Amino acid sequence: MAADTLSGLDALDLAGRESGGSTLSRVWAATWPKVLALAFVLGIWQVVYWSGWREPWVLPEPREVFADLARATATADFWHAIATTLRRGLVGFALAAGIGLVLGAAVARVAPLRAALGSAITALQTMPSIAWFPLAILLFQISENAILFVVVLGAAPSIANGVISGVDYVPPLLLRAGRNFGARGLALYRYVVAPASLPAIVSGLKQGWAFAWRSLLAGELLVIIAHRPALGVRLQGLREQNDAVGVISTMIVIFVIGVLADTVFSYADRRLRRAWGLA
Amino acid sequence: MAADTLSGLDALDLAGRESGGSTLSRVWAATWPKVLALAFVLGIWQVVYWSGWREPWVLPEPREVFADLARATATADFWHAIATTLRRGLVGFALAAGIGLVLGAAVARVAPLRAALGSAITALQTMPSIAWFPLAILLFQISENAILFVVVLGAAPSIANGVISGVDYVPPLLLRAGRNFGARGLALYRYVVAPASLPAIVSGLKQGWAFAWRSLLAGELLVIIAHRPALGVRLQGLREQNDAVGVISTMIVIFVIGVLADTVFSYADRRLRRAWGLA
Amino acid sequence: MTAEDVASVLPERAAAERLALTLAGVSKVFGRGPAAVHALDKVSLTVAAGEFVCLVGASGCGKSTLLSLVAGLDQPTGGTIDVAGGARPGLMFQEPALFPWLTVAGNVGLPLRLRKVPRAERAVRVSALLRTVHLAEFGKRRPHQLSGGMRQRVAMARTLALDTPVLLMDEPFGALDAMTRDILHDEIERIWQERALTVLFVTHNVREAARLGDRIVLLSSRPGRVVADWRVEVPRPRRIDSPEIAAVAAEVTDRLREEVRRHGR
Amino acid sequence: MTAEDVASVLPERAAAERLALTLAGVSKVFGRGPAAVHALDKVSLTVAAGEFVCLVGASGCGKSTLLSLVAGLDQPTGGTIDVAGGARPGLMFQEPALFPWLTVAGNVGLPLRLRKVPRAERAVRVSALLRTVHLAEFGKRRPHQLSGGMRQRVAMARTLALDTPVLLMDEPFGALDAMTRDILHDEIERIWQERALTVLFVTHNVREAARLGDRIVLLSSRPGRVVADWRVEVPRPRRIDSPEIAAVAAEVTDRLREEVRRHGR
Amino acid sequence: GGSPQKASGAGDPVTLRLGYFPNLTHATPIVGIKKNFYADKLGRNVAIEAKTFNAGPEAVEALFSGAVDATYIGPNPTVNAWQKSKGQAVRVVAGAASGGAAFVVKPDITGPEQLKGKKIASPQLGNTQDVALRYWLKQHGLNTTKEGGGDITILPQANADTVTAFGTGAIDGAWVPEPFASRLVKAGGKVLVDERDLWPGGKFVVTNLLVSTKFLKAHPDVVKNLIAGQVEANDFINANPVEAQQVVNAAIGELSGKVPDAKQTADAWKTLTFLNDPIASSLRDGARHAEEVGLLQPVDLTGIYDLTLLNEVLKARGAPEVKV
Ligand SMILES: Nc1ncnc2c1ncn2[C@@H]1O[C@H](COP(=O)(O)OP(=O)(O)OP(=O)(O)O)[C@@H](O)[C@H]1O
Ligand SMILES: Nc1ncnc2c1ncn2[C@@H]1O[C@H](COP(=O)(O)OP(=O)(O)OP(=O)(O)O)[C@@H](O)[C@H]1O
Ligand SMILES: [Mg+2]
Ligand SMILES: [Mg+2]
Repeated sequence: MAADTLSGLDALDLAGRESGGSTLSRVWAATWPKVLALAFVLGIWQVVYWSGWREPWVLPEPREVFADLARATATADFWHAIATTLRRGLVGFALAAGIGLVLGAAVARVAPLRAALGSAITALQTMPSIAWFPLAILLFQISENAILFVVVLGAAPSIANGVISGVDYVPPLLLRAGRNFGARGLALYRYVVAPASLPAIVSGLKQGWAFAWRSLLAGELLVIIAHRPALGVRLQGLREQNDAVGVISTMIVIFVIGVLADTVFSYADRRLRRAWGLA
Repeated sequence: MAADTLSGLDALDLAGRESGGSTLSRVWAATWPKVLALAFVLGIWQVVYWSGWREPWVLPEPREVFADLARATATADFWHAIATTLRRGLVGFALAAGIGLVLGAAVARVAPLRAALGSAITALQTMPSIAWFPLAILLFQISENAILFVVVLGAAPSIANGVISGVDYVPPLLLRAGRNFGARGLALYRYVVAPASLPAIVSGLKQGWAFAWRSLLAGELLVIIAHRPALGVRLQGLREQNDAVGVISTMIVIFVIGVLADTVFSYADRRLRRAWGLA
Repeated sequence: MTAEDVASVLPERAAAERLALTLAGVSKVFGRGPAAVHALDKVSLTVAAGEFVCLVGASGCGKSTLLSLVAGLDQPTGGTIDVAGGARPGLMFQEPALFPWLTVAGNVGLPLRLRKVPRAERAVRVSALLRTVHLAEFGKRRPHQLSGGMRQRVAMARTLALDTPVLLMDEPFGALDAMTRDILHDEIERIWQERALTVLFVTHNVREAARLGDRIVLLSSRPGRVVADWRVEVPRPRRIDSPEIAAVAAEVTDRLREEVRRHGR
Repeated sequence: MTAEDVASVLPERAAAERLALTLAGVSKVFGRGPAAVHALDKVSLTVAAGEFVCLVGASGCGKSTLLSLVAGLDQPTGGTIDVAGGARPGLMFQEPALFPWLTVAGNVGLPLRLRKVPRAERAVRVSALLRTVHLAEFGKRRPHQLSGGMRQRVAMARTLALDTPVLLMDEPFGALDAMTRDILHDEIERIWQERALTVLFVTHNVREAARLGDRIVLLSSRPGRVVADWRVEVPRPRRIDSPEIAAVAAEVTDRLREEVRRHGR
Repeated sequence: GGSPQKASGAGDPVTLRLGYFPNLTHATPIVGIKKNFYADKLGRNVAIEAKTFNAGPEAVEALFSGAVDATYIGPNPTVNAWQKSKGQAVRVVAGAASGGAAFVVKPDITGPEQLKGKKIASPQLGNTQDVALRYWLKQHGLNTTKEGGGDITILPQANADTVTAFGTGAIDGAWVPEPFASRLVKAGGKVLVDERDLWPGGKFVVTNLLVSTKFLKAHPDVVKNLIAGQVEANDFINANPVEAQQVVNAAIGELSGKVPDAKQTADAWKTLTFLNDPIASSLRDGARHAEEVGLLQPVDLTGIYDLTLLNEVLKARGAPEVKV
């Protein structure tokens, strides 16, 4: 039997690792499963709708939702809402990333800090956003900063935990090599620990983004400003209006933003893996 | 200069990696920073209180909060609430872990699935719990299952992402070795991929627990069941009553549970690192 | 297919049957475009069943790449590779490639576990294999607690646990002192004979090649091509410090030196 | 301290100054209790400044452990280690230990970057070092695109970039073919003489030890102890296949063989 | 936090931070701001800064933290704020709206006797509607427990979820405020009890104006003008209900991103009354009812109302004064 045949058996095992083929075939390979998945979900939804399982005002038709989405996208408010929330998300995430990275780096390598704060970080991560609302208002009154505070408290622990996990698993051999080259303290971090834990850090940042985004959509209810629509307020507002169509179309928007965010992280991750010889 | 002195400089770099010393001194090293941190936080809080920065009904005194906590711990309801929420959390987390692990494993190694769902997983992760409430009620009416549904949707994507990240970074050499030994499909997973990505999986489970717990505390508001007090309901109820003392004391409870959860994960992580020669 | 055809084909097929490995015009190019590396270029090589073939060549000439192709872990860019009986050859990698989450015994036992060998039998076989590589007392250790040479020996024991008829070994004794290596030469020769294995063995030590091989194959550098193929006629048992082996080694070394010089190093 | 004391101490201190490394009763025990491994037991060794000392011993006898202690990467359980001038010795690990996120040039240039050598000078030095190890065209590659021997040479170039007066090398040429190794023997000898380095060099190849070393130190196994110490009187330049080197190697090999046998392998 | 401004002299500029919710029962402040009734009364020296809240707790947190000076709010958080601050932090200086709550059930339920064993939702344990529900059930001989047990299972739930749950048949009814009650009717429910029928004159407080005591002490004149603005706003609302509805709908749309259905608003509007009387009796009776069904520790509400400014305004307009 030819070795070709043997390795044919491994085709599945290699999924996602093979990069060959033309650009067109790569695009096609990346696209058809998404289209299929989408068609599948829409199909189920439509069939359930047709089955009359629930009243249309509880479970609306896909067509109606997309019509609503189309209507919404034609309004400036819709785009303002997205822009406002994205801006807050990015600012909050950047802040959280800064704090999380520094905190994680410090806690990972300084034993007393780790003993003091290690478990507290996870504990903070499990604290629901609403628990922070009173403190946010107390510290920042009704201001954008109150939202950022909630976002940072939501995301920073997650990012810090990613860093800690990454640092903990840096291969000791590389650490020893770095130290032998005279890398100390910050230099060791900059040239060895940080790059070696980059995969875990990217993964932590991705989780952090999810925390940030969720905290943000909750936290936006803290500061509701006229003429400054925001996704979180929109979602809550539509929910209060029991507008199933609107809620689902907003969920689609959140979903799409999530997909785009993932694309950014995946891109970073893929580049990393390619450089490291893993993809 | 002696090499001893040189390595002395590395003492900080080695924080958390050195394991020597007697049991007593290890316990002491793990305890004093916690005590100090706690004392520090309590101290600041007390000083701020004494400064009269805010009225006592906005920012109560530590003493008052701990008195409230002591009162609460003397009631059966308090323990029932914790027990109920913990049980839901554990069941939901177990479900989420099962789904997340399988989903992550499948998506990580099957290219079309990854193309179809890879980004969707992160997108689902960013969806706030309240967005799922209507669907939860649609599918599960007013039942414990509705809560579990929200918890699973909150935590499973995070766990799946942990698995994917872990699988992506399995050293190719180990994969090749496994395949050469005749490990295919499930066997390759069981004997090579899974153990090699265990660190990332543990880290993903930890993040997943945080998501599960947050989703749970929000989701508990969906189903407030007879004779079954729960932490989420308690927190929300106290907040609705603007009971700062109660909110803070409930936050302390959540915090302590978070610390305990982290202890479990840290223990698993430390054992792993010790076995791998990393700690 | 007529009766005559079958008759005329049979002897040929029987001859082919005795070939354990057949590489026909195998090429391997890494990457694409101007940055492409032509690691192997139309390598043709046959190894008879039960033969011990040593592969030598300069650093980076494509020896590891070749083994990896034969093991089916990579796809050749051109040409075909046939492994008689379709059995996947066992490969001992150039690096130990031990699993850090398993003990030494766990690592050695993994191939057995994958073949569902019962636990009791496994324990017996693992300790026999560890004795073979002189690490009997180290079964409970973890890879990170071993020295470089010990790790290499564990990797060797693990590869032997595969029980494949064809064994590919990539510098298995590179990290061992001369004494331990001599002992393991005897061991591998014994196992090869006992199990009637076919071995493709990469080494930098030409004496080692002469000590162990039925044949020595020399690969040129970038692109890797087969440039020489000696049959070592020294009868076994052989001693690595015998003059016959030294003579063979000298001849191979001369040719290798010439080859390396031709490529400007 | 009186004037007389100073006078009498000075010559002694001058003598001590010429020692690059002083190990006094160095022990290293891994783990605790019954599972403890006594890797090194009261090793005492001095290396004069500018000396090239080769360390040989059976697999697992504690050579790597010793280098690691001298490099200050581990703490001895007992005894003291003095490095003259307090400079941290440069260590070339037994594994290449390349940083996967850096190119070959990036890896070699890292020690320079850490010393804040300006970019332009760094580029010049890196390409000179890569030429030394015959990898001039490979600067832009990543470690995973290299062969085993190439990786080892990159690691060597990187260690040379450290510019430390004391160099510790753990089997630097283990994965190299004989030709490339011969060339690198010349290179390392040249650099050693040019830079007046002190080198502590672990190898399994006794001929290599005889080819390169001013002294050859033999370590016994578990616990590791210094059991023999030869001065290689063969004048340089030496050739690895010269009869003088073969004679030295034979002597060392005999002793080593005896040592290994004494420990039951 | 700039709340405790020093007592304003004649010329000192003052900023009044006023909170409200984007919601029908808050039509008074919405119209007051949109139609400049407040601005006109407060004059050029006083800047009004509107702050919008999603729910009562945030509004009280903001009031406590000095992030707002006054807020329109429901009776329930009003009592909480009073009780938690031991009567120090806040005062009710005017009412704004009454009515707008109903007990809606599945059509096959026609009386209390059929409610046994059913699942009924309320907005939140111990809130106005929850108390009304429990008290009403008690009056009809049906007992309930705080934990949701008893003859009837009471499920405290977010109003939005209640509508969904009713739509899927997961609950049999709910005692909810507008516009949720109208929505339940639209979803096939039937009004079993219109809460107006339970109160004298059909009036019970749903929104009132809560001011921080500090601000009230520091700037009584500003608060008085605020009240004057609200009185104008209420007059406008009562005179031009259709236009008021449009203004409110537009404002809700502006804040939440979606303009509510005009018809729904009109339906809900019918059950509401906009007035300046805080209907103190309903607050006190509500508290008493809560105590009776075991949801509230006895609370002394004496002093929660400070209606002197309101009465001054009303008197100046020749309108009848209100009593505590
Ligand atoms: N993944 C890869 N990408 C690009 N080039 C590669 C890759 N793997 C190997 N090469 C190149 O292919 C050539 C052959 O490599 P190979 O590892 O087979 O050499 P080798 O003969 O085993 O050398 P050594 O004796 O040093 O181990 C080298 O030039 C190497 O740089
Ligand atoms: N971290 C560790 N924990 C426990 N034992 C260890 C550890 N590191 C090394 N050892 C043990 O110490 C002994 C010496 O190891 P070392 O790596 O120094 O050997 P070596 O002389 O370099 O061998 P080789 O030639 O095979 O590389 C070995 O028995 C090894 O098992
Ligand atoms: Mg190789
Ligand atoms: Mg070693």
